[in-house]
Amino acid sequence: MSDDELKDFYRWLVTLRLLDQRAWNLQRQGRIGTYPPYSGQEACQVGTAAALEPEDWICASYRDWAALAYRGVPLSYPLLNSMGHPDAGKIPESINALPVQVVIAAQTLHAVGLAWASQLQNQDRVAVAFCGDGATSQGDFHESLNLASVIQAPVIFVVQNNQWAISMPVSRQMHSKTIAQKALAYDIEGIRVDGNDIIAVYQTVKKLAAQVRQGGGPVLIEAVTYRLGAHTTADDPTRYRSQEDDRRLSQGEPIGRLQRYLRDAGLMSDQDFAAVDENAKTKVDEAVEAAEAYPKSDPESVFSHVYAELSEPLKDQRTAFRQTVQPGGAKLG
Amino acid sequence: MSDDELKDFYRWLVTLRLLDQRAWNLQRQGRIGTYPPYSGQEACQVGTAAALEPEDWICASYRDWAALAYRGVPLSYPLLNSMGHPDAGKIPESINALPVQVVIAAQTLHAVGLAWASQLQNQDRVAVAFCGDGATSQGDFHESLNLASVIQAPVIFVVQNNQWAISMPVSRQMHSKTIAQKALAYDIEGIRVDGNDIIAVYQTVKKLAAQVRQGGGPVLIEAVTYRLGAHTTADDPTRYRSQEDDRRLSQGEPIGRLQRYLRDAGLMSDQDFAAVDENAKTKVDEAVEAAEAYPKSDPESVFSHVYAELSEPLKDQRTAFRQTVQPGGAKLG
Amino acid sequence: MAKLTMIQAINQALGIAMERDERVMVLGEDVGKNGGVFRATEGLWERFGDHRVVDTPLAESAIIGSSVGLAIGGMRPVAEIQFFGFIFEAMDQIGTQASRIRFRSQGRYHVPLVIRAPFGGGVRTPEIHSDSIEAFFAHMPGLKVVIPATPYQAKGLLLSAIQDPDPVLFLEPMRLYRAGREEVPDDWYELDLGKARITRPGDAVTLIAWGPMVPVAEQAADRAAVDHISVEVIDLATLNPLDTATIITSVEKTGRAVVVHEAARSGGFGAEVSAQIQEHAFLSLEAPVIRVTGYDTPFPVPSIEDFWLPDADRLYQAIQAAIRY
Amino acid sequence: MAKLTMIQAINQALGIAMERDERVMVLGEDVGKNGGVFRATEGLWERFGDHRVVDTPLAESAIIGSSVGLAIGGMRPVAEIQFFGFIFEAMDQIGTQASRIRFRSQGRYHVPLVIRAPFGGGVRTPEIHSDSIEAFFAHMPGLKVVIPATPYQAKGLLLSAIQDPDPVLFLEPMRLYRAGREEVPDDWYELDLGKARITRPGDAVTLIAWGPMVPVAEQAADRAAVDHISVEVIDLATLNPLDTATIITSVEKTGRAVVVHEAARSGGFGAEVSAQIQEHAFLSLEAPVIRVTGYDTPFPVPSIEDFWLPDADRLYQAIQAAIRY
Ligand SMILES: Cc1ncc(C[n+]2csc(CCOP(=O)(O)OP(=O)(O)O)c2C)c(N)n1
Ligand SMILES: Cc1ncc(C[n+]2csc(CCOP(=O)(O)OP(=O)(O)O)c2C)c(N)n1
Ligand SMILES: [Mg+2]
Ligand SMILES: [Mg+2]
Repeated sequence: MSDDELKDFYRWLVTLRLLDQRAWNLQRQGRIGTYPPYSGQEACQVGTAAALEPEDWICASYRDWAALAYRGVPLSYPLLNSMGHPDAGKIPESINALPVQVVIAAQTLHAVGLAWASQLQNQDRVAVAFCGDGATSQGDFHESLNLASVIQAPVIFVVQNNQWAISMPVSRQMHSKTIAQKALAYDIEGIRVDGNDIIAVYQTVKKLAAQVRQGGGPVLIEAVTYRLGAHTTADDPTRYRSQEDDRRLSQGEPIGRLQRYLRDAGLMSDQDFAAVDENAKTKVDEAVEAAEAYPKSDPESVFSHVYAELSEPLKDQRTAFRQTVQPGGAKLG
Repeated sequence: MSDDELKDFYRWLVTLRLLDQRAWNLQRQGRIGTYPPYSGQEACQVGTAAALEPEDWICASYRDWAALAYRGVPLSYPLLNSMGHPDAGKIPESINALPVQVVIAAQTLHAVGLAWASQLQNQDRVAVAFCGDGATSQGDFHESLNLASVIQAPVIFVVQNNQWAISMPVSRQMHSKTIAQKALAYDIEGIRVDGNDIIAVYQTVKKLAAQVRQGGGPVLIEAVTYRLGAHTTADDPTRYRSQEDDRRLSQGEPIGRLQRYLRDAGLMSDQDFAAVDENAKTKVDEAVEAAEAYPKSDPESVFSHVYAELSEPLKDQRTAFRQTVQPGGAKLG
Repeated sequence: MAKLTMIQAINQALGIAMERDERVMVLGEDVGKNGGVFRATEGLWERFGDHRVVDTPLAESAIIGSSVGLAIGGMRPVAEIQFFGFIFEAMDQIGTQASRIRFRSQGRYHVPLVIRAPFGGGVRTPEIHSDSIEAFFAHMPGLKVVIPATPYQAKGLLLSAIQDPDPVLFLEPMRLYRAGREEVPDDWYELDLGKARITRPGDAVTLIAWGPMVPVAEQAADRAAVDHISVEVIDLATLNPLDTATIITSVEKTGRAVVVHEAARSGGFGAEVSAQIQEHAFLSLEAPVIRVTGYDTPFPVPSIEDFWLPDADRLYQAIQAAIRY
Repeated sequence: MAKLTMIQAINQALGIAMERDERVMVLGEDVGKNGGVFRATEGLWERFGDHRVVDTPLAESAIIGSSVGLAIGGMRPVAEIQFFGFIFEAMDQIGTQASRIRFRSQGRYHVPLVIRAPFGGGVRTPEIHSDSIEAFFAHMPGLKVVIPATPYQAKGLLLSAIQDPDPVLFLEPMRLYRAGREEVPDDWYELDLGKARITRPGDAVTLIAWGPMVPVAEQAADRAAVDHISVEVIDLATLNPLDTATIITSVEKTGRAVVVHEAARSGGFGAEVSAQIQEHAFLSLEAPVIRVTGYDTPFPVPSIEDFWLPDADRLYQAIQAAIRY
């Protein structure tokens, strides 16, 4: 990796971390709704996203905004999403990524299908399925890995093992010592990587993506990381994890690490770091502004994307709906 | 194993094989409906069932009548089942087994629950989940193994790898070379056993059942066998498997093998074998007779076991139903 | 034009859809070499190869979930669920995924997926193989539900379903697969989704059915005709979107309606039809809408199913009851 | 007797059920140390230990499937599905297993299982967390479906559900968890399953609701009262088995009925209620049964849900429409 690439990573991580923290605060101020912070997992997400080709697919869960952002989804989207705006699902046309999805592990099968479609159409695209440690318990996770292995689909499963599924530690989720070893059940390659080390994540995914793209079959990556914050703004982790453990595990977080590396290698100075912080602040301010200035959604739009064409019954329902809503969007009554 | 036990096994296998063949013929004669033959898999099923304690649980699929029969379910039950008689599901009170179940892999979770219940109530019971190679692709299979491993439930998963799931060869079902290795995903013990060798199956299950009973956690057994016949009477295997392969794989079938062993060891003579055949014929004749003489089910019984008590709506529906059926059970109209 | 059974018509539709559009592919359990347990996909594997006719592992959620990805990725998957009762395993991928991708992505993505499944009773299957649970799917916004009742209908509706940009559940009445033959054009033709079909005109009672109950309804209508009761039989063909107009026009004329389905009574789709009739044709109704349905029990074992399933007798009695009310 | 919120009443019910019967256990995601994401199981893990209050892996099919085994094996599992929308993952274990074991085994086995799930809108959740899909379950013979609308109801119905020998789906309206307090006896008491409850007597219009829509219905009734329209509000409390008698008696008196639910309109349980009313009270009806429901779209994002959900206005208008018909 070039020095510039590393510095760029740093800029991304810092910006994304700040965005995440800002989102948390916005929720606390009542300006956005429930929000699932990704702090601590930026390296897994950005490292993976950066290692892909532009046309590759990403299938994300609710916590994977850092990956989407790196791919080009505006920074305002996670905020819009927590503001309950429908457009947060409208991934810009130029980006091959599915909107975030909350049903645990369901997106892993979509990734298999997308990879399969690429295979059938000789598109050379790889699909990445992000999911969490908790997701490995779901039937869909298993069905994904099995199907992908049988058809040798070009999928990379990236499990972010952040140690927790809400209040459930990994040890209650599985009896196996690692997630990577689950690859053995499917005779595919399984790798455990330090998910807090963006260079390791990037290089692992880079290498595996090439291999997968060349028809080497699916791979399973366990990126070991730590969820620095709560599960969501509605969660209180002090109920179930000790401050002690928390302190210990937080130390490995990816930004401090990359910063130390950059400093030790003489690549960035304190001044540079301050500039990055400054720049991040600007970008995050802009994102907040963009989200808050984003046009309100027309309530009636709820009918617009159920089917390609509005069916007769839905037309009637929309007419009835209109009678309950004022033109400006306020509720009648 | 004692000589007598081996001879008893032989008697069971021969009787069950004959029953299976008779069932096939009865279907062809239109005397019973669709039937799923277990020929070739008797050793897996009887060997396993024999290695259990009387109170242990068995959770069977549609093809596991040999296991149930060995546990004491009357030989007439598989016939009654294919005659569409509801009582085929009524496992006699003395036997801890669930009725056969067709939704692939669903029963594996019931086995986990039963084992768990035993654990919680200190009953020292082990639960056996039978399923097929095809069943390993289902989400429920994975969720079973994972949950069982986490709670260290006393379950034995017996996967009868009969090489086929209807027309799908194992190689299309999974990319892994074995099923046993799937245990590695859960850090539980996985064992591959020759499922056509009843002694091997028996001894393997015996040993593992003891271990499981003592709290050693769940185990996965892959019993490698071969489905000698069609998937069911509605299936035509010549569409998808070659006579060549079929001939080769049929050779390992369990009865011939046990017979050769008994003969070579001088334990049974041709006369003894003939006597076993004779006895089997009698038993199977009796089973057919019992099934055909079994009182017809009262159509109205369809309302009897929906809930413990008939709800008001169901009472009304039963009244309406009665008006469409003659007292003798014939349809009015 | 040849006289085809329904299963042949379906097979032919799949064949010409695959010929015409490279993106169309068939996937499911035993759909390849074996040609499907009912032979719906017979010969397709030989014609189109194993990239387009794919035997999947035994996992319904994987079949539908990967189809969602295939569809978004530019293919036009036609997925087979071997028996409708096994669709329970794929409920999440249908109910929260396939049917909501367009909505979730605000139109950026859509899922042109057809899910085919044989369904219904009368053919003496083991447990779970005969269930009629179409009502679940008619209650899933974003999904269409189509049910043919004849070979001609089956082919035309299936081709439309494959052309449709949104996910369509296509339910095939098992007992009609080989129950009769009908002239079916050799070529491509489409029948509009969302349109009901009057199969017998009449003016005294409207009898509403779909799938396996359509011939039963016609039988009952024939019997009523002998008694000079003129029954109009409507085959809904699509449950969602429902062709309310055809139903209401008929009931406004007849003033009486009977709706029939195999599914359990409570919460069955008959309730929706009944509710809509009384909403839209209240003043025309001379009698309550009568539902003739399966009972609120699991689908019974084969020795009991003939007693349990709605038949022409029960329908005829309902017609009489509607008339005499 | 103390004034409790619904979530407290549920928590108390679980506690005394576990105290009284060793076989009762609670399992699900985050139900242990965390006390459940809504705190329904708060304190139980501390009181009863981790054998009886079990955090399961994140797998709904496993939760229900293993509960089926637990129940057959002599336990009385109370399983939590964290949000109703995730029950899609367990559909098979509910629809073909829990609900059919008694039938399949002809009474040899039964499944005393309670499945608790928070449901409904109005609380600004992410996608899939607010779905009202109760209609699916009211169409599953062998299962009971119970929905409390007040703290007192919640405790009594939950205790009955836990006592019931058959599987019960117990749906808890999220937005009523902490919406108000009610006097709830400290001890054990049971409320009959399968009995509707008249929460406001009236004689001009019958308004039928369940769960989260009950207070909305009461609000609408209050508003109507100002206009001297006397509305009888029925809380169904149990959808299966349905208390048809209470509904019909009321409609025979009022001649008019409005039924309300959050769920999508087509195929919602309102259709069943409507169908039954016109079946059994046809001659009493002065106006069609009106349904006020969610629309046939996926549940909308938070910024739109207030527009989408049925509210007292829409109900009031429906009451007016019924009166003026
Ligand atoms: C099928 C399903 N069940 C339950 C939930 C509720 N839920 C949301 S997130 C979560 C934990 C997920 O843990 P993990 O997969 O490790 O991802 P993480 O939240 O740690 O990123 C749960 C139980 C859900 N969204 N989907
Ligand atoms: C969930 C589900 N999907 C599909 C089927 C239809 N089906 C019945 S048996 C079978 C193959 C099962 O193969 P395997 O698990 O190897 O068991 P075997 O029949 O070989 O004993 C299939 C696909 C089913 N019963 N359940
Ligand atoms: Mg996690
Ligand atoms: Mg097999």
